[in-house]
Order: sequence, then C-alpha cells, then structure tokens
Amino acid sequence: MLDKNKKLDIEEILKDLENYRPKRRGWHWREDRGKQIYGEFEYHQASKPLKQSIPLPAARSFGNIDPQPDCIITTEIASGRFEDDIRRMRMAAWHGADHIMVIRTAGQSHFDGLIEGTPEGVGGVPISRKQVRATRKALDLIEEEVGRPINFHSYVSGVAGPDIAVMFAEEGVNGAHQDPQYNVLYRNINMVRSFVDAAVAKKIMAWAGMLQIDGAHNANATAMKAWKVMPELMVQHAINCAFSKAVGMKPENIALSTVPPTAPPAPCLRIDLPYAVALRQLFKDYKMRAQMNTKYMESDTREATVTHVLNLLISRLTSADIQSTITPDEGRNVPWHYYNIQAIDTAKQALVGMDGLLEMVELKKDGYLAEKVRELKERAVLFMEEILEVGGYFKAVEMGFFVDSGMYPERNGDGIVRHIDGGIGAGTVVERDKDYMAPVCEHFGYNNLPEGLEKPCDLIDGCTFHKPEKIVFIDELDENDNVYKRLKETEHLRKSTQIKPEVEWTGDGIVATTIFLPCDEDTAEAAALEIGKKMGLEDVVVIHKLSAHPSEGTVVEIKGRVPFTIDISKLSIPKKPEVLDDDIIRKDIERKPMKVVAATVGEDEHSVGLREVIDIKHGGIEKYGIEVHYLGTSCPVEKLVDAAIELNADAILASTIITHNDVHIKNMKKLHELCIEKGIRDRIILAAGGTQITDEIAKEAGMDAGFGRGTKGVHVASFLVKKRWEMEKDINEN
Amino acid sequence: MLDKNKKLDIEEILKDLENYRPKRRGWHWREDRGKQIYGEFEYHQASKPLKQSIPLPAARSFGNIDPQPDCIITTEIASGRFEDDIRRMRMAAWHGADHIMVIRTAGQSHFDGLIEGTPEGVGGVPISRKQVRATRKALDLIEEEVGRPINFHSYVSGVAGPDIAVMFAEEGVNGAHQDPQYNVLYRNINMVRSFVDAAVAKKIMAWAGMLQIDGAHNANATAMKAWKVMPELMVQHAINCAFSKAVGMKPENIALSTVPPTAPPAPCLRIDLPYAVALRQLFKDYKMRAQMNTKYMESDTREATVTHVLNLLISRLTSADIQSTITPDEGRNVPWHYYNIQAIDTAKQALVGMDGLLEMVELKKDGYLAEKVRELKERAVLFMEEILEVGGYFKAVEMGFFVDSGMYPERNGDGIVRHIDGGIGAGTVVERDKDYMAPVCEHFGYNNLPEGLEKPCDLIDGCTFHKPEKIVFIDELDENDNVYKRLKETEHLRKSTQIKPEVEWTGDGIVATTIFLPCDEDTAEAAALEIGKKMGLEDVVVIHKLSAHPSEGTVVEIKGRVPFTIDISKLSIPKKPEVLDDDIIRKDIERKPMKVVAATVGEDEHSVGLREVIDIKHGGIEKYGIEVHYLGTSCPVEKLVDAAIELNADAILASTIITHNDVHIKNMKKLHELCIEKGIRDRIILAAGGTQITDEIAKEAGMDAGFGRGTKGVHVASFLVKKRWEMEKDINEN
Amino acid sequence: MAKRPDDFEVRRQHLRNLTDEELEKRFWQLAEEIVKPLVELAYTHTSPAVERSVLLRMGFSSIEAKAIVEGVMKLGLLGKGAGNVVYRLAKKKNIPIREAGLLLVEGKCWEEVPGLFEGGASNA
Amino acid sequence: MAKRPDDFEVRRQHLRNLTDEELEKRFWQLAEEIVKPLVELAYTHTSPAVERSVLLRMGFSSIEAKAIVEGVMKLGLLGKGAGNVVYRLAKKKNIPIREAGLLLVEGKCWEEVPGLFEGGASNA
Repeated sequence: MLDKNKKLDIEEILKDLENYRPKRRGWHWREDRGKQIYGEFEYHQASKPLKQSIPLPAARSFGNIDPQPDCIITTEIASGRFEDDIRRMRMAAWHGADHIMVIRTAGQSHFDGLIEGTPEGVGGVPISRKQVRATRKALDLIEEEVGRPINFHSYVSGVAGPDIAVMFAEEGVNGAHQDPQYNVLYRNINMVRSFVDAAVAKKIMAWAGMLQIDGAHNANATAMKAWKVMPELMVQHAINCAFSKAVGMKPENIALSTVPPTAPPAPCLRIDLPYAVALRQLFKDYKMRAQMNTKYMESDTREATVTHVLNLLISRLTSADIQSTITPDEGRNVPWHYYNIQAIDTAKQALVGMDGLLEMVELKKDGYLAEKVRELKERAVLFMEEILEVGGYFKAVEMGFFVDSGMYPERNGDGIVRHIDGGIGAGTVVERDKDYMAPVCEHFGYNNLPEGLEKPCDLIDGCTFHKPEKIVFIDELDENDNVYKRLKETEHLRKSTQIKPEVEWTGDGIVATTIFLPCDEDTAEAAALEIGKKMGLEDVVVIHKLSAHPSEGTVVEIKGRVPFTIDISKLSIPKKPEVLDDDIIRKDIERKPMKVVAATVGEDEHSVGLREVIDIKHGGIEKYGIEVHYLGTSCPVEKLVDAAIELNADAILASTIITHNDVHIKNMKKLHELCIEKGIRDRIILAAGGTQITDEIAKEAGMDAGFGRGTKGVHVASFLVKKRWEMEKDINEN
Repeated sequence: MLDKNKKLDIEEILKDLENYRPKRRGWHWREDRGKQIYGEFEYHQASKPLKQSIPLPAARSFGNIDPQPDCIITTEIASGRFEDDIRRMRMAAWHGADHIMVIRTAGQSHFDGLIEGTPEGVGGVPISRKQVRATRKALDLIEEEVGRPINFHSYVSGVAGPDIAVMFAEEGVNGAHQDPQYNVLYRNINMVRSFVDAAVAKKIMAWAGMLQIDGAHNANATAMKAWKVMPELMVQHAINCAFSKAVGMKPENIALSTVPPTAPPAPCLRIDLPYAVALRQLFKDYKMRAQMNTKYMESDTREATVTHVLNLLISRLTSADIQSTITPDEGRNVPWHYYNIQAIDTAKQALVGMDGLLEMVELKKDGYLAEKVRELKERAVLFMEEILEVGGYFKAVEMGFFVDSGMYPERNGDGIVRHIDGGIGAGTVVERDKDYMAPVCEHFGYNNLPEGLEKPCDLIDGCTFHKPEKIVFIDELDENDNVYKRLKETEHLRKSTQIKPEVEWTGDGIVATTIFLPCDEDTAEAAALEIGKKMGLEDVVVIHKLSAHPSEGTVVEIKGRVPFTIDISKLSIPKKPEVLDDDIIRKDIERKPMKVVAATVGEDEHSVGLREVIDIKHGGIEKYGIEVHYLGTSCPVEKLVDAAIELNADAILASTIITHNDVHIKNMKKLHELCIEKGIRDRIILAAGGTQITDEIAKEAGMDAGFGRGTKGVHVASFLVKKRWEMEKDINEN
Repeated sequence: MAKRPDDFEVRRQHLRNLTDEELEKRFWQLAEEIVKPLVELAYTHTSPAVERSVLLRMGFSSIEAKAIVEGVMKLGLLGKGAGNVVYRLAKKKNIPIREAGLLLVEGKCWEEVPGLFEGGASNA
Repeated sequence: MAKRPDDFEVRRQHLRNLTDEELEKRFWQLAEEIVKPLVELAYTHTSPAVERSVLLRMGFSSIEAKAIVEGVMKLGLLGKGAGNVVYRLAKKKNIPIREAGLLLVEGKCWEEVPGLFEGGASNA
C-alpha cells in the first residue's frame, strides 16, 4: 500500500519486475453508477466515491465533496519517459482519471516487432513489455490508493499489432485502440496486412476483455474542414465495429472514438449535436468514447478549456461511456503535468455541474435537429453503397474515398489514396496452407489443429495465456538508452533535499511566465524573450501570445529553464498551526468562559470565511462554547474596539480580504494602535483573517496571529486558548 | 478617429475636458440581432459585425471570423486609476465588450456628495465628474474605432445617489446600478433615506434613458449557502422593479441582476436552471442581466472559466439581454488586463458556440424543472405575504427578513437586521413643506411649482439637462493626488522606448510565473517564493496553488515585479517578411515556371498548416501558378529529396510540428545535409514551416527560410520568388 | 428573525390551487403593495442628497451645492427645497440664480433666507 | 476521386421513404457486406506479425519470435505457420518446444525444417 505522503519509489517499482504479474485483466467501468449522495447534494449521474482524492478547489465551500461522474475519465500521458509518466498517472488518478492512455513513440507503428527495454521515446513512450509491466505494477498500487480500478490503455496497431495484442493481454493492459483503417489511412501500412493482422489482434483483445477504441477521430484531425467528414466518420466507425464483431469481439467492448468536429467561433453545437445524436442512434449497441476537440486548438489554454466544456455539454446532452480529455496545452507543447490535471478537473467539474441535465431539457424530436440527424445517416448509407458499387473497401481506398474534404456525396478530389500493393508491409501476407497450424489459444482464422484437443495449447503444454510463467521478460537491450541510466542522472534530485521545477521530466527545470506588455505583438514577443533572459531563464521560448489590442498590449507566455535547484531543507516553511484536541479546548472554555467580538472590517462584504470560522454549524469556534458577538460586515475598526471594551471581550477577530493598496494591512495596524490608545492592548487578543493574510503579515501589522485560506474553527480556537494560557502565565510571572 | 497602431493619448483625452460633451445619451442594444452570416456559417443569435476587432484564436481556422453574439457583453474595470482603465477598455472593446462597468472606490457610497478630481481609488475608481467625462470621451473614440456604441456604467447608490444620477445624466453615462435595498442591506445606509433618494435618482435615470440594474445578486455573495436565498432574491428583484416602475422608469430599462447561485462540485445546473426559468417567467417585462457566479470562486482561473461556461449555458437555455462577465482572476486579485480579455472571450466563445441551442433542445414542461420553478415562485409569494403581515418592508428589514441563510419560509435567524432610525444618514430625511419647490426638470415628488410653466426649469432659464453649458466642471481639488501627478511618474515609460510589463497600471512591472514542484503544498509554496526571488522578482507572492497529489507535486503560481525596463529600440524584432505584390509574383512565375515538392516530415500527421500554404482554395502558393507536388504526411526526408531530384524541383517545403527532443531541428538539418550529399543544395531552395519554427531557427538548421504560425501563401511565394532572383543574380555574377 | 423550520408545505396551501398566471399576478400585486408606502414616502419627503441634486441641475458645482444644502439644513428649511431657497433669494434680490447661490456659498445673505418663506411666500 | 458537387438530394431518392429503423438496418447490412470479404481474407491468410504473435504465446521472446519468423519466411513456409514449424521440429526431435525454437533462433536445424512438411506431414 502506498503512503500518500511518500513519492512513488521508481526503483522499487523496477525491482523484481521479471516476476510481476498484473492483478487483473479486462476493462473496468465505474461502480454504483446513478444516484449518489455527496454532502448535501444528490447526484443522478455519479458513481462510487474515491477512497482518497483531490476535490475541485471550490469544494472548499461544499464540505470538500468530490463527486465522481458516472463515466470513465481518460487522460493521455506519454512524455517519452515512462518513469516520469508513472508519477503523473498517480496525480491524475487522485484528480479522478481512471483511464490512462499512453501514446506510443513516434514511428513505433512502423516497427516490425516489439520494442524491448526502456529507451526514451519521442512524441510518446516506446511501448515495451518492461515499460508496460512497470506501469501496470504502479497502477495496481495507485488504484488501491484511490480505491478505484484504473484502466491502462495503449495502441494495438502498426505492423506489429498481433504481437502487441499478445503482450497487452499478458500484461494486464485494459484497453487499446485497434482499427485497421487507421494503419491504412494515416500510417501508410499496407491494407491487406492491416486487416489480416487486425483480426488476430482483435481476437486476442477479446479474450483479454480489453475495451477497443477505434481510430475514426483521426479523420477530424486530418481533414481541412473537420465537419465535412461526418458521414465518412460514421462509415469508418461502422467498418471497424462490424469487422470487430465478426472476428469475435462483444459489442459492449467496442467503443467509438468520437469527437465533436467543430469549435467556436463556428456555431459548434448546431453542427456537433446532430452528429452526436446520429452516432448514438446508429451505434446504440456500442460504447461511446467521447473525445474532446483537438483540431481547432491554438496555444490558448483558456480557449481550449471553453471548447472542451462545450464538448462535455454534448456528452451530457447525449451520452458518454468514456469521457476522454485533451490537455489544454496540446496546441503548444507536449502536455505538461499540470495540464493533465486541468483537463481531468475540467471534465469532472463540467460533468458534475451538468448532472441530470436531461431530466430538465430534452432533445427536440422534430425540426432542424431531427432533420440533420437523418441527413447524416443517409449520407453515410450512400457512402457505403458507393463503396460496394466500386468493388469494396480496398477499391474505395485506392480511389481516394476517405478523408476527402467534401461532405459526402460531395467530393473534393483530395482524399487519401493507398494502393493494395503499396505501403509498409506490402507483400508480406501469405495464404494459410491446408496444413497451417498454430498451437495456441485465441488464434483467429483457419487452424488445422489435431482433433480432440480441449484447447489448442494443450499441444504445447500451455500457451502464455494459460501458463503466464512461460512469458519471457527482456529487461534491457540498450546499455545507454534505458531507465537506469536516466534515473542515475536525476538521483541528485530524487535522493536529496534539492528540488527543481519540472513540467514533464524530473528536473527539467521548466517554468512558464505570463507577461503583459503595453505594445504590439511583435515587439511584445521580442521583449518577453528578453525579460525571460533577464530573469535568468535558459532556452526561453514563446509558447503563447494573444493580442489585447494592436497597439495597447499583448499577453505573452514564455517558458524557460531555471538553472538552479532549491534546497528544501533550507526553506523556512511556515509551520502548520498545532491544533489542540477538541476536548482540551472545550474544557478550557468551561474552566473560564471566553468572549470574542468579530466582524469584517473596512469596506468588506465578504463574510463567508469569518462566518465559517465562527459558526457552530461549520465547526466554528462557537462549538467549543466560545461566545461570539458578530458585528457584521464593513465594520469600522473603531466600532469593533468599542464593542470589545463594552463587552469586556477576550479577543477581537477581524476579517478582511481587499488587498488593494494594502488596505488589509492598514486596518490591522489601526486595530492594534487603537487598542493601545484605548489601553486594552495588553489584555486583548487580536487576530486577523482573510485570503491574503498570513501569520507573518498579521504579526508584522501588530496582530497576535493571522489566518489565511483554509482556516478552520479549530485553528482559531486552538490559538485563542493557547494565547490565553500564555497571557495567564505572563500575568502570573509578573 | 483613433489609429489602431497608436496608443490612446491620455494627455490628449484630458485636454480641453472642461468643454467636452458626450456624443449621445441612453442605453444601446446590439444591432441587427438574430440571423447573421459570418464566413461560411449562419448564426441565429448573433448581431452586427464589428468594424475592427480581435477574433478568438481558433478563428484562424475559420477565415478569421469574429461573430458577435446577440446580447450585450459586460466587463468590469476599475483598477483605482481611470487613466489606466481607459486603455483596458479599448482592449476590451476590441474583444467584444460593449458594456463597461466601473466599480467605485471603497467607501464612496458613504461619501455624502460627489467626489471631484481624479484621486487614486482603492478597490475601484473614485466616480468623479472628471473621471467620468474623460472615460466617456475615450469611449466615444473607441466606439467609433470598433464600430459599435459602448455602454458606460457605474453605480447610483450610497448617500449621494441623486447627485450621482444628475452627474451621470449630464455626462452621458448609459447605465447604472440603482437599488435602495443594496444601500440598506450591504452599505448600512438608513433605509428611509435610501428610498427617498432612490426615487429621485431613478426619475433622473429614466430621463437619461439609462438602463438600471438592481443589486439583488449581492445576496448570493453574502449568503452562506447562496442557493438558499433564491426566493428572497425574487422578492428583492420584485421590490426594486415595482418601485422603479412606480417612480417612472420603463420596464424595458430595468434589468435584473441575476447570478446562477451555485457552482460545481454542486450539481449546479439542477439548482440554477429552475431558478433562471422562474425569473424569466415572473419578470418577462424586464431585462435580464446574467452575471457569472463569483461566490464560489477560488484562485483557480481554469475552474472559474469552466463554471462561467456553465453559467453561459444557463443564459443560452433561458435568455440574457446582457451577459456580464467575471474575470477568472477575481478570486485572487483585483482583475488584471488580460483576465478581462479572457472573460470577454469566454463569453463570446461560449455564446457563439451555443448559438441556436434552443432550436435543438427544449426545456421540459413537466417534471422536476417545472415543479421547482413553481415551488420557487410560491416561496417568493409567501415571503412577500409575510412582509405585509408584519407591517411592510421597513418592519421586515428590522426583523431580519433578508439574507437569512434558510430557504424561505425556513429561517435561520441570521438575517441582516437594520433599524429604521439607524444607519448612515439616519434622521436626514424631512417632509416636504406645502411650499416645497425645486425649479428643475425630472424631479420626483411633490413640487409646488407655479402654474403655467412649460417646463420647471423655465423658472431659472434652464437646468443643466436643457442647458448643459450650465454644468460646472471641477478639474482637481487635490494637488498631490491627481492624474497629472501620476502621469508624470510614468512619463519615462510612455514617452520613450522603455517598456515594462504591467497587469493593472502603467509600469507596475508585475509578471506571473507558474511552477510545478515535485513535492507537497507547503514545501512547494516556500520553494516557489524562493524561485521567484532567484529569478530577480520583487514582492513575490503566491497567488494560486493546486495540489496535484499530496506528495508527488503541487502547481504554484507566483506574481512579482521585474525591477527593470526593456528598451524596445534595442530589441531585434524579427522583421515581418516583406510581401511582394500578387501581380509581381504571378508575372515572375509566368516568366519562369516554378516547381515545388512539399510534405510534412518525420512522424507528423498534421498537414493543415502546410495544406493551407499550398492550397489554391486557401490562397496558397498554387494560386500564383506554382506547381506543387504534395507528398503527404509523415514523409521521410529521403523521399522528399528524391522526389525533388526526380521532378527537378526548384524548392522543397517541409512542414514539421513535433518539437519533442528537437525532432524538427534534426529533420531540417538532415534535409539540408542530404541535399548537399546529393549535390543539389546550391540549386534548390529549402524552406521549413511549423508552429514552432521561426526564420532564425530554420536558418540555423540549414534552411533558406523558416515560417511560423500565421504564415500565408503570399509569404512563402514572396520568399520563393525573391530567393530565386537572388540565386539568378548569383549565377549571373559568377 | 427567530429560527423556523421549512414549513413551506403548510404555508403554501392557499397557493397550491392557483394557476401559474394567478400566482404571477399575485406576485406582482404583493410587490406593488409593498412598494406603495415607499413611493408615497419618497413623494412627500426630501433629503440633503435630493436637494443637492436640485442645485446641481440648477448649475451649481457639487461643492457649492453641498455648502448651500448644509446652510439650509442648519436653518431647518430643507422642507422648503434648497433650490427654492436660492430661487427666492435671487428673485428677492433680483439677481441671477447663480449669483444668489454663490452669495450663500460665500456665507453671505443667510440672514435673509428665513424671511423668504414668511408672510405667505408660498406659491409666490 | 474526381471532384463532384453535393448531389445528395438526387442520390437519396431511394432512401427518403425508408423509416428510421429501415435506414439503420440498411446501414448495418451495408457495413456487414463491406467487411465480409475482409474477414474472409483474414481467416485464410497470415502475416509475419500474426506468426510472431503465435510464437509469443508459445513462450518465445519477441527477439526469438522475430528470428524464427524471418527464417520461416526465407524458406517460404509462413503459410504453414511459424508455430507449426517449431511444434513439428520439437516433435520430430522429441525435445521441448522451447528448446526446438531456440535451436532455430541460434540458426541451427533450419535444414531440417522443409522436410517437416514433406511426405504428408500435414495433419500429423
């Protein structure tokens, strides 16, 4: 069991890996889907709570509930180094992801066989057995930590699909993309090879209970006008579904990868919703993996986030079995740790916010929506009719039917053309002879096995699916490019008190700075780079810019590396206030009653924080028997002091949030000075609170204590009691 | 007329201000609301295009359209210095805001009279005549620049409501908050005074055609559980609407300030939507100003943005005449320039994305939604019944009816109590005598005017409403605290080549840095402060943090001031490629045909950028007659060079986006070297493009040119032609 | 207000059979009933701010208006209307309105002010 | 494909009178018709990757599997099944499967392989 206060020990994960077996196989849907009570709210599209998790920031106001939506939430992680990704997976799981999709290194789909060892990847991670096993091992620990099974997912495609399918089945991978059309259209792999391989791969995936996701969404990313390929996408989904089913997959393990094709400023709901509805109607036996739009992402993470919420609206207006997320930084770089978290939080937040939407609104049965849905279906049917007319799928591909930028039946003549004897792996497929035989289980296709076998692998005393001990584990093949070497390089950061910022890899040192400059874009970009350099950053690059106005200003975001480390042992970390036991506080108040006056001071109407600290219902200080006189909001400091004198109070609690021109500091000082002036400072306790207050700031301004964000009644009560002890002691001593 | 390439000249605005008169009076709704065509899309909830504007980033893929929603978009601006705010207003207008709301300085509502001059404000701007006039003057220019009238808005409340109303009417302010209940509940102003003043103020506002917004939304911000005050909010809206109407305002100039009361992780749609529907049914004669939720905002701007999109969904599922925006940084600081822009863009983006939503979905007429709507209305009716039962509004306030945290009729005993003879301004109201007289127009109430007057001010030869030349303009009262002094201090930045980052005020020097640290929150916070200091920042403060996992990592955002300025005259700003005239390019290709091979290289399937640069339909280089051989995506560099040799091409265009481990640089170098190897480098032009490419980077990697984001066909064609000229010249010379 | 549990179901009995339209009508009737005495109050009363707003409209600056209203209040004559005071002073002295007001701002002629309203000066 | 304008309205004539259910049925019928020959193709053919997957399941490493399949391909015997080759070699030599495969990986015994399938070795 992991200790949440300790980092994952990667060396520990790697230890004894050759003997590790995954805990389970197959896909896992969320449990207890439907009605759930979290805090004081009832949810209708939620699922079982996590054992440990990190709620949304605003949960602070709702008793820190962390409602989990009914659907799976996906995050994609692959920085090139699985040992760093594993840590990110743990963070993702704590924020609510239970489907971890690992992107493969660039070019792996053209690799004829399995990659072994742990070389560093480019644009993804090399999907090797060791990497997969180590990751699954870590996920087995992480899922225990959060209390929900985590689905691990990668790709069964390229020219080694069947190899990978076997390895995934052996290693407990829970889901995978598998779609021969993806190979054909986007990877230029020979189409005959792709379909032959796919059948075997799919059969194996079916045995392992893996969830399959198709590859149709890529047409969105490739087409110039993504909304024009909607009919084709439906055809691609249908081909993969029908093919998968025919080779033995259960429809409930087959998911469509579907993306709302447009994004604002297009009127996207009007285009995306009919498409989503048509898909759910046609493919009702299959699962929906709702992906977020990537096609129209620019470098603006805010814009991406808003578009993704609109995508989530589509999911809630129709359905989603799996809600995939796209990190909002995908338009500018390979995703960073915290953008994975952002994307997951966005999905969780929007889905929970729209819980039960279809109880209140319904899709119209007539008019535009219904007409568009029908039209899309008809266009897809016409598309398939023409495929058959021209002689079938292969012919259609040769004629460039797919990823044409015209909305079918419109054709623009720019589709992707592949030839039956072209592409990678052309000419490698052979017919199975009469005496073809494969003495293993879950093999698809003709197999001339001897009669009377209980299962094929009885011939060889068991295949790896039945005797996993037969799996051969290769540790490393490259003595320079492997995880041990990489870990060595970061050892000084992992095993010392030195830390360094990072966004992808331990110690990469990257930080991002946002700078508004009151000038045009070009000048701002150059100036921002200069500012980054002056701040001591190395390799400064502009990752985003947005004109606020052609001459008034531009926001520029830069990234760069800090060249130093920080020794955390030398940091002065403000101590967490030591909290007294509830009983001790209560007894001390019984021993000697305590009276407090409280208010928000200055022009501050924000009383929630203070009221939570006071209110008995919120576990505030009243619950210990402390008598609180609350004077309300925007209370003048004078009034507060006068009331304290009149009531002979033991303490004054002042809350303030406005920070402009340091009003909060001025008010604290004034309070302190007024108490001196009125001669009560030595016998009254003064404390201030507010989002911008720290103990340090408050003490500098004359308070006895300061309380910031996240303060609870017990913190303030503990302080009051302890401070009174101190004062009693002082009096006794003097 | 403003020149978009020149900054607003604040000194120019201030010049001759004593004689400036606003161009117009009254509120302006957007024009041509309903169907609009922008680019290739039809919008059903849009309005007239702007003359000049900055579209959403993703507009790049949609012909740079900038569709404007049908409703007004509000932004709130008030940094304390109006001269800085004016610049931000210009930015806001370019992004689509046409309602600029200016917050008053803290305490102004307790100021018995008008503030004059231009002192610096705290938590807002002092609403003085000079500030208002200068701002309106600037807005008059800005609205001409963008081609849409801009509504200027502030507050008519406090103990000087009638004074402010007159000044606003005189100065062309277009809208204002006015609600006596706000004074009573949140500003502790005597309730008799508030209502007496309000009637006069409202009458004046009515004359000026100002739009009035009420103050009910404040109950949301104040109540512990904002969703419990829904019945009361409806009562507050009703009281202000009925009172306003009774004193002479037209319902169409009266807007409700309404906020969805909850936010995720609450199931907010299920709570917020019935409330929104109930309001729109009850108040159908009035306007809806839909505000975004502020109550549950934390320091996370992503979270705020997502919640705000859900708020915008409510607006689209019901209606909004004015869509107010809240800057996503309001939970952490006084809004910064670029967060105003972000909030406006979020509203525009989401509203346009959900254009025509109600054509596709409808609110259910039965079930939960309808039941809740009815329940809310009944609760509100019961609330008003009890007000009358106890003896009317004043009695009810004295008994603490309002802002009680129980959902009416539930009562929690924690409402705000005000006494009829208490509060600021108590005892200042007197009965009008029989011979009371006010010789001015638009005066509310008993007025013993002589008979036979055409208008009251004929008695005095015209009031300022009819003879604006009678308005007395006070320039400055404080010789130290005024705009001239402040401008002096920033003169070195405004009138030189020195610039400095800013977020609120010229030269404030603040930048924000986001740092992920692989450790717990407390350590991360301390380490981030240290990092900020090491980066040379001053006054470093943590403005946001989010735990990714208790021990694996924390994201921290800090702000700090850079202590230096940048001399833009010394920056090397990459020159914009000088573009040739279309005709010149075409003629040169006619003179001598040009052949180009193009592909995305490496493992890159992102072909859109390249295809746009090539494609004749997108204004690509084909339109000049250049013959392009497009080899598709993920093309090996070798293949590209071979094709170039085979076709005897003049140039190779390589597109690449993956930046991981500098693949793009390696590919460019490889291309260059391969051309040398094959002996064609001296006669072939090499160019690379991609989001991460710059001319500098490409040239360093051996290319003849590099093209980044935003490249158009004309840029590449110009380069090719010019480069060929150069090469021809070289050949001729050698 | 004293704490009270949510007795909505009990209280709503007289509303439950109303149509939506009737309910909305009732809503607005109640609102109007609540504001009626408030409108009446405003109609018959004035305040320093109201009077300053009159003076502003008469062409005085905020500083001038404030000074005049304060003087009028000191004399207990706010119920006559501060604008009325200036108006009558101007009439009486046969000087322009603005001149009359400025005299008061300068602290002059205040002794004449009470007299402006004596002897049936009403409805002059 | 050649450019073609959007002639949807012309083409759809035979679909317009179908009910939604009929249309969906047709959709799936067409899909099944399209994939039928593809499934058949996969049923009757094999590939290097397919054969490697067999060897993996038989307990060989990816490197071993690759070497064996390449050898089998060189001999033109992929249509027999690479697993079959190893299986028959093991039977013939009466050694464990893994041992037989490793011999091939080491480049040994390849000369015996073609003989495994001669003389009616089928269905052995």
